[in-house]
Amino acid sequence: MTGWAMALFRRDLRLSVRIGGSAIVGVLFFLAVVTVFPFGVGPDLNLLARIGPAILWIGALLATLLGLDRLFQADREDGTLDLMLMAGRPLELVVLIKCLAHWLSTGLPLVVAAPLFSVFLNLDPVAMAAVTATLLVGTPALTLIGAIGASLTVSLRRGGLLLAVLVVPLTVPILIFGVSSADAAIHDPVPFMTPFLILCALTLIAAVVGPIASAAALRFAAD
Amino acid sequence: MTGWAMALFRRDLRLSVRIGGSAIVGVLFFLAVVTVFPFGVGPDLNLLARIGPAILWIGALLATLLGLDRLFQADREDGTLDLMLMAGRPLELVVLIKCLAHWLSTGLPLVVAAPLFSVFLNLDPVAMAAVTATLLVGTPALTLIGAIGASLTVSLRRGGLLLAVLVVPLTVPILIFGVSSADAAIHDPVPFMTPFLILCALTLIAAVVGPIASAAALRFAAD
Amino acid sequence: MAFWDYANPTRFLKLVQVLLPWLVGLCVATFAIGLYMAFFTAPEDYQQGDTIRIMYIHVPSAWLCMMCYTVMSISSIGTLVWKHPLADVSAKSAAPIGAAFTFMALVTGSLWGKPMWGTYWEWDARMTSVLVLLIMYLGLMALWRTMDDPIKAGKAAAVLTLVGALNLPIIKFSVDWWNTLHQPASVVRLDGPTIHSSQLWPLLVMALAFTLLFFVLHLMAMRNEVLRRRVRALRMRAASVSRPATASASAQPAE
Amino acid sequence: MDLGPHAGFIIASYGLCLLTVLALIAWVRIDKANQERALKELADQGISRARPDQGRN
Amino acid sequence: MFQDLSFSLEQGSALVVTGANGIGKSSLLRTLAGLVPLAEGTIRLEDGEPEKLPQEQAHYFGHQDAVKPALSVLENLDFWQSFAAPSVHESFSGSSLQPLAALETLGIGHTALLPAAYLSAGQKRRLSLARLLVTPRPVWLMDEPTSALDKASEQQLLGLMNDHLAAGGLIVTATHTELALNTINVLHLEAPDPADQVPEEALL
Amino acid sequence: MFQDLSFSLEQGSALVVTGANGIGKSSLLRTLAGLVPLAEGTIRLEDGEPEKLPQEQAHYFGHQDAVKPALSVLENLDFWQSFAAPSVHESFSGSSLQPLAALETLGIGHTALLPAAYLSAGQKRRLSLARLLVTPRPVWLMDEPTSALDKASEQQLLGLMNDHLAAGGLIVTATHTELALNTINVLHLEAPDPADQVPEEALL
Ligand code: HEM
Ligand SMILES: Nc1ncnc2c1ncn2[C@@H]1O[C@H](COP(=O)(O)OP(=O)(O)OP(=O)(O)O)[C@@H](O)[C@H]1O
Ligand SMILES: Nc1ncnc2c1ncn2[C@@H]1O[C@H](COP(=O)(O)OP(=O)(O)OP(=O)(O)O)[C@@H](O)[C@H]1O
Ligand SMILES: [Mg+2]
Ligand SMILES: [Mg+2]
Repeated sequence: MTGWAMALFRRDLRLSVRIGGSAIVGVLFFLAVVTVFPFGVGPDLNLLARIGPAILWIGALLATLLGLDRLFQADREDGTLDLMLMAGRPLELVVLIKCLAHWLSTGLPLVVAAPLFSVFLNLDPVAMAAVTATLLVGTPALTLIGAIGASLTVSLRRGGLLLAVLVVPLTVPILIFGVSSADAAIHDPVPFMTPFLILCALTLIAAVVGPIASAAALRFAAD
Repeated sequence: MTGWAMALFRRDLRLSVRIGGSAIVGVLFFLAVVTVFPFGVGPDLNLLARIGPAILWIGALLATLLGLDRLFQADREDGTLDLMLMAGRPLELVVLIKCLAHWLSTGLPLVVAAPLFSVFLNLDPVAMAAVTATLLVGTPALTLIGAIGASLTVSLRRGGLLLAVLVVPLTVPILIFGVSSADAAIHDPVPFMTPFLILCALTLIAAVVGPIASAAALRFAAD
Repeated sequence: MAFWDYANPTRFLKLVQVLLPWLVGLCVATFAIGLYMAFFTAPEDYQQGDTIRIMYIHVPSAWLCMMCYTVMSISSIGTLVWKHPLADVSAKSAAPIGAAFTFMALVTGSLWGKPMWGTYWEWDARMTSVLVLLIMYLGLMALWRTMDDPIKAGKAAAVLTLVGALNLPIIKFSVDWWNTLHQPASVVRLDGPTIHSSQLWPLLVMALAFTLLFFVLHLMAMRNEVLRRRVRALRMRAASVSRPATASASAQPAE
Repeated sequence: MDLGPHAGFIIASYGLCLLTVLALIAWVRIDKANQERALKELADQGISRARPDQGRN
Repeated sequence: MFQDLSFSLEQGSALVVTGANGIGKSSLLRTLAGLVPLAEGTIRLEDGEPEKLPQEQAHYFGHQDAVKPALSVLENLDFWQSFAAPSVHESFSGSSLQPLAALETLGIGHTALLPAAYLSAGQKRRLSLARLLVTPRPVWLMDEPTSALDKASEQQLLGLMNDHLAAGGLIVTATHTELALNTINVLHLEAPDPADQVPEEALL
Repeated sequence: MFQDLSFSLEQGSALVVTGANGIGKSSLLRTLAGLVPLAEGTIRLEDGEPEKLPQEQAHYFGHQDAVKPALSVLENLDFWQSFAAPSVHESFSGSSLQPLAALETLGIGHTALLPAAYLSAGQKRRLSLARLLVTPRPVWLMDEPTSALDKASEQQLLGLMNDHLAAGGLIVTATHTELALNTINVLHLEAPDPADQVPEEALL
């Protein structure tokens, strides 16, 4: 990475580590969603194991999307965004790097927490590994797509819920392939790699479309 | 209701209707959660019917809690909260009325939407009616308990997720009795009224505890 | 050239004034013919009986809800590329209409599904992607409502509309894949055999009627939107222009 | 006219469609009335468009 | 926060608090308004309604306008008239205006039906000021009341403040500019000599 | 927003924009900074780097400080030095300072290692100003640069601005106060007669 990109990346990481909270709150929300399910569904362990991957994926989806609202808002409120627009650096790359840093500080903890939480859901080790692998590949795509919502709602005070609503339809394919490759790993006959590769492809597409659309929205919101 | 209470109630209702979004966004989030589940779990109608009440309840829980972050924040940011503290009206009542107005404009739409959405989850008419009834009784409790979280996070910029994390543990009993009375209505042998009456009692308790705790938190946050 | 001439808001309003009565008349007439054909000339289906009559509103509204998104996507390109003020007026006022048509497709589909398949809802690929389309329409409407500066809201919504347009084919494809994995071909539907012309004609007439209805409503909604922006601009002026009057107000409270 | 055993579904779907269309029409009409009322109120205050557009594009 | 601060104020007179930036003028007003808890000492309103707290007999006019942009100007004001409890007693003869009359008085009558979102900063401020006219309360706590007002409105505001004093009200105001009030006391806050400062609890 | 506005500025000179509140000074600067899209007209920087946009050769110093409280003062400045692309060419001989030197110049060197959260408003503003010194760019767009600065820092700021002009830079600044700059042009914005206003596109 060139110097400026590294500087931006380090700054964003530092900020999220120092301000703290965001990663912990994200993981806690994930935990809350995961624990609320057994309460709702009832303590039927087989049923939980059956819908476990789905719960983990949906929890991760919601935690990621709802945690994204400050991705650009903080920078906009203190005027940093204006200066970034004038810095003479490609905004698409700036968005990509910010997403990367954000994912490292809030998405990765979710992935790390997933195997732990899957114990509550009675998943066996294979399922646990499969869900974690799909989350590892899929959550970056969620962050990148979510960035579009974050930049659309950058000037709004009530970002969170609206962001999630705008972005959920866009994340449907990721969710489908994420869960179905996890399921495929659990139920032997179906091949695991096909949906997994499609998931990887979706993440790559998101890495292109997300930053471009998000940068466009940020430019329009600048004024 | 006395004049001032009515004035406050009407103002809050007007605000949420005019600013718009809030009710629509809440219902949309609810819809998004409900649709996202089949994507995760797979289009197995029997399984969906089995976990349908839980999905509806969890969706309503999340939509209510995540939509509460602006309940007092908007008033604090423009200085209204200060004036309300000085208005010479009992703050507990003020909180109660604000919760009522908020529930009418965002909680009631969720209840109304629930029967529609339960079609997607393949619930039969009895289950549909049971879930709707429990939501009608239970969501006010969610709003009232959530108000505590809203006043605790009133001075924080990133309210939404944190509020949900703080409040979810408090809402577990409501969730349990809500879902179990819905389930009871569906599976005949178990009596429906017992858990339902407990749910009603919980709502009444919430109507007392919520405003008192919330008003206390607001007073401390005032400075 | 004609298009760009009429793309001026004032001329647009005049054009709407002239065009609307004709369109409304045409629309009502087509509906009358279409409904007559649907109920009296079209035979009942040998398999489905009279429920086939639901097709005459189900299929046109399904077509229209997709066409409406196309209109919005084109308008969004107009907003982002040519920055034309009428483009985002068009996109904004199409969204509620699109949502309504999507709703109609969903409702008629479910009501058709119950007698045919025994269930109101099936997580079938087509139905699911229409449901996602409905969420997208509603999300766009919410975005428009929450941002008070119409110009900014228009641009944001345009970005989202275009991303959604990219995404819809992906959803369609992924949902197809998803559903066939779990439930191979449990859904029997009638799209295979070519429709008999006695059923095709009413369908086409109804489709024409729905299209006309869309244009009528779209033009009327666009006119409202132009007026709304005019009101906004004038109100801003109203608040600021009379500011000098302040100084002359009496300084004594009327006690 | 006889719509067979499923008449309820047919009537319901046509009825709901009719309702939706009526709601759309009502929305458009009410919205128009609102905007025109606002314009009239402004005009009564003497605020209207300063000059008609003179072909400025 | 404050050391050795004590003052009392007579009916019908104004106290102007002055001092450097950040010395604590706004904090003093917020303390009087009951918004910041008092670490030590008391606030008493003699001759007021005994069953009410002092802050419930006072209007606070601070930096924030408490104006809801989505409501019309009149709706904003109507709400405050119904919501804030009035406080009248024999020694304070202030009367209150109807909302529309108050708006007229402040020169924003023509905006009454517009959504408040369309108001400029100064107009919002005047709308916020109208609150004090529609609900009678004997004490006015005003933090930099003239900010964002142009000269003419400032004059008008002074007129209103003098009327309030004449009716037997009290005013405590923090300001950086001179205010031409009729009965005026000045409280000048100064930073104590650092060597003189009692180590604060907060320093721990 | 603006009607019939056109101006050009020579190398090494400053343009001071004045006018009443809300007349559009800040908007003009933000337009020059490329943050508000231009409805009509062009901005050209002759003799600049042709492959860059004008705003990429300009520093914007506005009301917001873009200071992250969680980072230390030096980290804040280091980031901007690496992030903002410098822009130098023959006719502008401005050189740049190292971050620490820039902080020293502005008199906040002693805070370099503190989290920026501990800075007072004026110190934050100086930190924000240090940005302009660590990355050379020929154009400075400054919106009320002296606000929140005390007299001494204001003098210092003027010195820096004059140095920048002497090095061949350009300055456009909006202000309500007099600025003692060496080569100065004044652009006074005035509201047009309402009757004269062209109906805006926004009016539709
Ligand atoms: C809520 C449920 C349903 C939804 C959302 C839905 C959606 C759609 C859509 C989007 C189309 C247009 C597809 C295209 O032209 O490519 C369509 C066409 C059609 N639908 Fe449905 N549908 C639903 C239920 C049903 C049911 C239950 C039936 C009949 C048993 C049915 C029969 C048809 C037929 C015959 C067509 C026309 C086929 C064609 O043009 O190839 N639909 N539907
Ligand atoms: N929320 C807060 N938290 C911590 N300290 C605060 C807070 N608000 C104010 N202070 C501190 O209290 C002191 C007094 O602030 P205050 O706003 O009362 O000053 P002031 O006299 O009103 O100044 P000004 O003339 O700028 O209005 C300041 O030193 C400020 O730093
Ligand atoms: N975000 C915005 N949306 C709509 N109008 C705006 C916005 N920002 C500013 N304006 C309007 O643009 C006009 C110019 O504002 P601007 O901030 O440029 O004034 P200014 O000359 O800088 O005033 P000041 O001396 O107070 O800084 C004002 O009438 C203001 O109401
Ligand atoms: Mg102060
Ligand atoms: Mg300015």
